[in-house]
Amino acid sequence: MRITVRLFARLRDIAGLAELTRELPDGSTAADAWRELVEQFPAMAAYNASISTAVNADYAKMTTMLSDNDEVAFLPPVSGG
Amino acid sequence: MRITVRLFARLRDIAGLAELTRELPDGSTAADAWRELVEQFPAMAAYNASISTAVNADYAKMTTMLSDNDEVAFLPPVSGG
Amino acid sequence: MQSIAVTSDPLRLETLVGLVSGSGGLGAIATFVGLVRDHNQGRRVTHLEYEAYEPLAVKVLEQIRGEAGTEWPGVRLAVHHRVGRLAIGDASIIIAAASAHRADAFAACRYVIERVKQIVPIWKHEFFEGGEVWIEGATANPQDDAARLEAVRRTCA
Amino acid sequence: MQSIAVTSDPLRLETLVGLVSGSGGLGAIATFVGLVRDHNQGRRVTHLEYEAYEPLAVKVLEQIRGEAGTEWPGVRLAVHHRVGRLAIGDASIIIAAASAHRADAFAACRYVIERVKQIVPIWKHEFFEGGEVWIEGATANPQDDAARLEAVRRTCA
Repeated sequence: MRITVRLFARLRDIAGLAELTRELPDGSTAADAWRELVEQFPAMAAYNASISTAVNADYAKMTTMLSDNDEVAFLPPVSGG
Repeated sequence: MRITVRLFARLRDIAGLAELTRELPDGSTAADAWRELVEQFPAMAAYNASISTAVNADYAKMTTMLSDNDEVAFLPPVSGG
Repeated sequence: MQSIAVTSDPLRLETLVGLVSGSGGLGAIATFVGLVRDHNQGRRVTHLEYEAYEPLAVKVLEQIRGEAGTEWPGVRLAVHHRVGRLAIGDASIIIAAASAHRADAFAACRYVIERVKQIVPIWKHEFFEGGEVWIEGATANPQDDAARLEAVRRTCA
Repeated sequence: MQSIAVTSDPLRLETLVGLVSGSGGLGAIATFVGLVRDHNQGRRVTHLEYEAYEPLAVKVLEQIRGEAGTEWPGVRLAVHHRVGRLAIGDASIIIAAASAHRADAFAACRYVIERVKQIVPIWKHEFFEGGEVWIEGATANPQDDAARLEAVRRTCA
């Protein structure tokens, strides 16, 4: 399946991209997508413990199973206000 | 000595006057001025326990000694805001 | 416009905010607007009239600002209280508190409204369907430390 | 104007107050304005850039308003958060809370800013003399009940 990955704030800076697409095996979870991302961008490993994720613009658990065409967002700790 | 008495809110309504002048013996206190007022307007006795006073536009104790030309204000419980 | 005022003119929130703004060190402004409600204790209110002992009211508002400055150093405060006839929905008081951080701005703003209700010589004359009544709240005693501490407690500081 | 918005337009306090006004039963409006400060942790800040995951940010702001409505029934709330480039002194967020009584208005207003800082997907990119840094605060977890209760605690409710 094909998913869209959205990156924000420093994650976006690390990747140099706000959005990328990935081919993942069926049954992959958000955590799988994250692991693959960290392989490509090792600096992101610093966020392993602090990352949040959203699937199709709703907060989700890292264990959430992904489907074809899903948008997975990885969110570093927030600082609005 | 001659003093000016200022009345506010329901005290003003009871007296039908916002301001009146009084001749008091030397050595009189704000409490003396209040007692005389209550004699003239017995309905004010309801405020004996809740009245505040100000002398020349500063909060004062009822035991404050008055001087000629002082302005004494009697203030029912406040309700600003 | 003075940062502390008792006035018969309509109050404007932008004015109060402007009075506490203007320093790049400020990160938070908390404001409070008191409005005339259309009912009170089961009565249908038609309008209010506020009366003040104005020179003392201004002095006491200055005292309250001083107290807040001791409790939350660096907070900038402005308070306008309206007097005269007010319609339903009109603002009777506006308070603005600006500070580097939000906790102080919220606390100082809340403190001021609590203290106003305790000790500022202003009275609310309520006109309702079928009558009128002077609202009487707290016996004003600016030296009463228990009241001051109760106001501090309500700020959650 | 929507009562909840994430926008690159300058924020206006009058707009937020207007969004929660309009009922004769309201006696109190509390507002909070967050401003861009000229310094942070010893750095001289030149400007900020705020970035949002906008569709989720709007949903989470709605969730926060719902939480506040459960905690303080009847409170009317509006929240606008700005994104894009902000200068020193610009408003980054404005919250307005209207209620019959002041305690609920203050509490709901404070609650919203605490929750925004906990869970709304918005990030602050700080530009200062000599560099830039992404500010990172709380790991966003909207299901974390301990965080929610901490926000309630800070309102002093």
